[in-house]
Amino acid sequence: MKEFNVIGKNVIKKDAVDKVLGKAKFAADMKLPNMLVAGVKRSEVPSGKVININAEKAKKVPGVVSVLTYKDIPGENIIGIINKDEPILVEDKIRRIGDAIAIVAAEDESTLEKALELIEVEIEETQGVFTIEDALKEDSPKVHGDTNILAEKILKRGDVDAAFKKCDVIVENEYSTPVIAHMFIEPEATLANYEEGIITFYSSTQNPHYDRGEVARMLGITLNRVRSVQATTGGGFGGKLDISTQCHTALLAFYTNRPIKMVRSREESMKVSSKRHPHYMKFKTGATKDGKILATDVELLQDTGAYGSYGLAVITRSMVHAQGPYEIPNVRIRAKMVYTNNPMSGAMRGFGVPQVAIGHEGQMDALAEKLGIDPVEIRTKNCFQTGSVTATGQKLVDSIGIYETIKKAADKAEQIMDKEGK
Amino acid sequence: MKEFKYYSPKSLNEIFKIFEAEKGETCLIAGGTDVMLEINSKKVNPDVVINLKSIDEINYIKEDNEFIRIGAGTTFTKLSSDAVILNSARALAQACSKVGSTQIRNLGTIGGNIVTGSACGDSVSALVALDAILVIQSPKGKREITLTDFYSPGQKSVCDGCYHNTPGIGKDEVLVEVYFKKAEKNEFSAFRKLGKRKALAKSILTVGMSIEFDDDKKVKNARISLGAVGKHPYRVTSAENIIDGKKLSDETIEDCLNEISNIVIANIGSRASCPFKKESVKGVAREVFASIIEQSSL
Amino acid sequence: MEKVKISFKLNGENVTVETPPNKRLLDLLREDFELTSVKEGCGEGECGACTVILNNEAVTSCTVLAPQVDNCEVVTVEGLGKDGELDKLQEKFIEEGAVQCGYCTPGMLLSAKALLEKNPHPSRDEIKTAIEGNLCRCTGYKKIVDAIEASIEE
Amino acid sequence: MLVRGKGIGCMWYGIGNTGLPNPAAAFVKVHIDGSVTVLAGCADIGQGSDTVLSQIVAETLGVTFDKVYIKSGDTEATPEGGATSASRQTYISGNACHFAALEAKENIVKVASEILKCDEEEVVLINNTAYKNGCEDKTITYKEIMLGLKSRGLLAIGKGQFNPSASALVENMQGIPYATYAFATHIAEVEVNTETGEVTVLKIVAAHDVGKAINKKNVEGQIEGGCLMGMGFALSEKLIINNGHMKNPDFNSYIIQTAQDMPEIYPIIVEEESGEGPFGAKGVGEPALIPAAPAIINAIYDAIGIRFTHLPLTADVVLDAIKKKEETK
Repeated sequence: MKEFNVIGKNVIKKDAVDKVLGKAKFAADMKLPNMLVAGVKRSEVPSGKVININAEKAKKVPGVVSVLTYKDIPGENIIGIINKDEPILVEDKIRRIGDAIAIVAAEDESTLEKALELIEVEIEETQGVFTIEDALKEDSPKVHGDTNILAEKILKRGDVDAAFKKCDVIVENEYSTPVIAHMFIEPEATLANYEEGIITFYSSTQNPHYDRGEVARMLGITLNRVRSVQATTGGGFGGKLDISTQCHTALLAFYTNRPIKMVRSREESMKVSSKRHPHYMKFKTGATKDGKILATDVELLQDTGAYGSYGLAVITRSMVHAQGPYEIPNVRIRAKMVYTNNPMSGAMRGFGVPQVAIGHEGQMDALAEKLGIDPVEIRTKNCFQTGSVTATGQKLVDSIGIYETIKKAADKAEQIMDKEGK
Repeated sequence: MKEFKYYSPKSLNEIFKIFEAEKGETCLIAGGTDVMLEINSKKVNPDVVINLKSIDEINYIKEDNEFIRIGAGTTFTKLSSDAVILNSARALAQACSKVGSTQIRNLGTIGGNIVTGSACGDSVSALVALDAILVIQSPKGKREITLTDFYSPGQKSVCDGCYHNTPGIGKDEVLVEVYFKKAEKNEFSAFRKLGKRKALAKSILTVGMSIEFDDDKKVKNARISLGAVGKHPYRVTSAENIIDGKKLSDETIEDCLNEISNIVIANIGSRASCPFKKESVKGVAREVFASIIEQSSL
Repeated sequence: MEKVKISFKLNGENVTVETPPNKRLLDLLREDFELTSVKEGCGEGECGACTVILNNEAVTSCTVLAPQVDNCEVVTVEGLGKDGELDKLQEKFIEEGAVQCGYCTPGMLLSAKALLEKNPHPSRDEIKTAIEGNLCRCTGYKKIVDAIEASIEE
Repeated sequence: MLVRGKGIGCMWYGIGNTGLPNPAAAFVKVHIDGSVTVLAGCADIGQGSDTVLSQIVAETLGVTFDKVYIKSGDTEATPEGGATSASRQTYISGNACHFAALEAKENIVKVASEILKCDEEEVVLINNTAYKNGCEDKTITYKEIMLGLKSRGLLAIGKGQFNPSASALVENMQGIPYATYAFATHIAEVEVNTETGEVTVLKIVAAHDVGKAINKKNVEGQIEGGCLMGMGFALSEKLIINNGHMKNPDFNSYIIQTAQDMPEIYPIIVEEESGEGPFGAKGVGEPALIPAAPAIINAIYDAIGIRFTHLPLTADVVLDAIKKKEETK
């Protein structure tokens, strides 16, 4: 093997010294002279129509510098990493608890708190949809446009129906996984400043370049007038890929000409940031009596909540990975992703793959049991190798280490785990 | 957080003077691990906050011939590592060692756990099994009340100033001490908590036990308490009666566990958590029995 | 609101400050003393990011009222290490790869420090207990426990 | 009763976006004193991309790690890095940095070959020095080379960009969704308390094919963190949503793992190098999480003979299933 000097070596992490000294600046740690603090007035109902927003009382509170609504957005009031469907500030339709209705900048936290309480929002609550089943009903209320289906796809290779007839054993199971939160320890925050025609903001983010684009479109200015800087970021796991505090702080800085800092509380962070898509899954998998898998047929139902976020990436990735790391000649994966008035689902570590892995690995063990063979053996027998073809028709040519990982893990487990088992 | 006036008295006498002088809503703060959250979230909006941390006279663990006496301001950390408590009130040491996390135990006090009246106050469940008595002081003097009576529904709520409406403590009163009998020679106690994880866990249920054996290894005196299966921790006397005067055979324990389970059903039968708690309580209590038997055979 | 004048020892120095009584120790340290190593993760004493050492014990500074530290001693990460040298714990956190996002790191270090001051030779279980109130979502804790173990003086 | 069981979970994971272009870019500048600045759009969220990208540049240029300064995630200074997602940054931004360093290296090698009086192919750059292959005792310093560049009016700068060779998924989703895949297997050992339903994870062996581990500690850190997140997914984590209302938006009632819940974790790094990755590297961030939960679920089956299919497996769910199984016996 080639010898390296730096690669493969445990060098000192670039950021570690500042972090152990407590010197690393997260966005909430930053401060600029004359800075204001900002917050968001949010919807407390999951579905409704905004009749009126009255901010007069809030504006009169001494120390309140700016209260803005959708009317104040100079450019486009719509964001989204893949499909753009989320308003920066709601115009009329409320789609979830936590939808942003108005933003406030004030001299200090207690004034801000007071002002947010004093903003009067008249909302006509409407019937929402909260389950995939309801969302798919023809007469259900629609979260966006005239259908609640964000995407419906099919992945097909071979002929599963014919293949199942040749199988000696077939296992069928339903699986589900719940809504999961990222729980990064640092809540989202941004510090924004507007100076000499350039809007600059420092954020807790996983994608500063995307943030720049959304802020530029919101303000109707060109990209070279927006500077997006990633502050030290306290974890993400996918939860800091969407716009959080960036647009709201930038808009307030744009209007007030003063530095603006917005830091989410834990509760606000949890309610508003994206979540792992809950999945409802049906798996049917068949094998010959010597343990070779011939076919798998999978149905996925996924709830993306009020907005698309990374939903379109999740549906595709989950489908592509639903067969597991196994060579299966006949595969059919069908998936539907729907909008509901639940919290927004988006990117979270694995984009749908942790969910489908619950299915394909449950199936492997169920098959092994039915066939009377060892769970390790059924995996080594079916796992990808060089030259295997996946369900999308891709021939795998290099770096196929699944067999190695199974062998090495099994060997180690043999050494260290209780031989008795129970 | 609401604006309020702050006092940090050095003695109980000073507190009583503040009580007299201040007419608004008053809130006592010791460890702050509960009350700070309530104030922050505006569930409690005091006009006056009185710090108890600086009052040394309520921070002690003492033993005399008959009793162990604990100042209300004693932290969980102290209680879980104190030799006296470990030796003759193991249930309490175990309970205190399972409260929240290290940081919370360093701040939180036993008095706070009692007066917040939470259903799942871990130390309270152990104290109920130890038959603890509270000493409550006011300018008029001291009074005593058993912990069980303190929480009993018959107690009139006289507290509209303090933050949880714990029955049994008055507006001008301060909980100053909790005490209980020292363990007899053949008396052993144990505690076990069921939580959703191994630390930072709110109790799903707790079982505290204190059992005294006679020379024939028969149960002479038994006290069993349950926590988080009702409004406050409580004794389960009908289950205690089952083992009273008997050796702790597998069958006797089994009968006792079934009775405990029935009590859980009687108390929280309508709640969604009942099917789980009525079963798991048996497993938890069985472990507590095992711990006591182990201690007694040493 | 009537301010309260308090004096306490902060990272080895005597300090006096006037504070509104309804301020949390967390905010006092971050705002009045600009010690931004003290992080807020939840504000409920549940995550441990705001841990400081108060009178030799690790506590969550979000559940302490600022005036409660009058006459006390408070240590933050800024008070670790001497004369520009890193504390052994800090060194080992770096070496062992115990730092990822870094948001829990100051609190973790202080919980570990408080432990080692009391108990210079803790077991692995005692280390876990010391940091049980410090949530970390990145590392899985293993390298943190390894680092604390490695910092134990021979 | 406490009963133990073992279970296995496997996974595969495509690196980068699915069937879509997702390029990243970087700039590298070698300064006159032999220090290096890297500008990369890639956001380091704690996983350590700044470190890994610096290692790639240092190795490529033959300088020591400490010579490399990296500025990342600032749109005014750094080119696009794309999202820190899809376990893509080591692979994609890593390649971008590698290519930028290679371009910056061109003039360095040219000048070094002139000073060393050898062919460019013979120049070895290592540890801030250069020598002619085979003549390790006759080294020149990086500084000398850089002065050589200066006197010749040359600069050592490079730009790099990389987009993985994937293709769009067309009819029936056929195509090449990813250029490369990471693979992993976890084996978990659990202990189930059959009277309370509590599940304790005792050990997890986690073998990951990451291509080439640019930084082993970082890779292990990802694996260990993934194991605990996977435990949460299997055993405790669930946001309760009732008609759109979130019932547990806090650390108190949304249960993630603490240090006390940590099992013994045995990370195993498997290096099946990828042809396209920088020094053969693929990715590990998301793969670290994926097999843990299935391994735990299968271990619970091994222990108590109950196959769970709906997560999470909190004590009440497990105990309920045990009781139902006992009843049907």
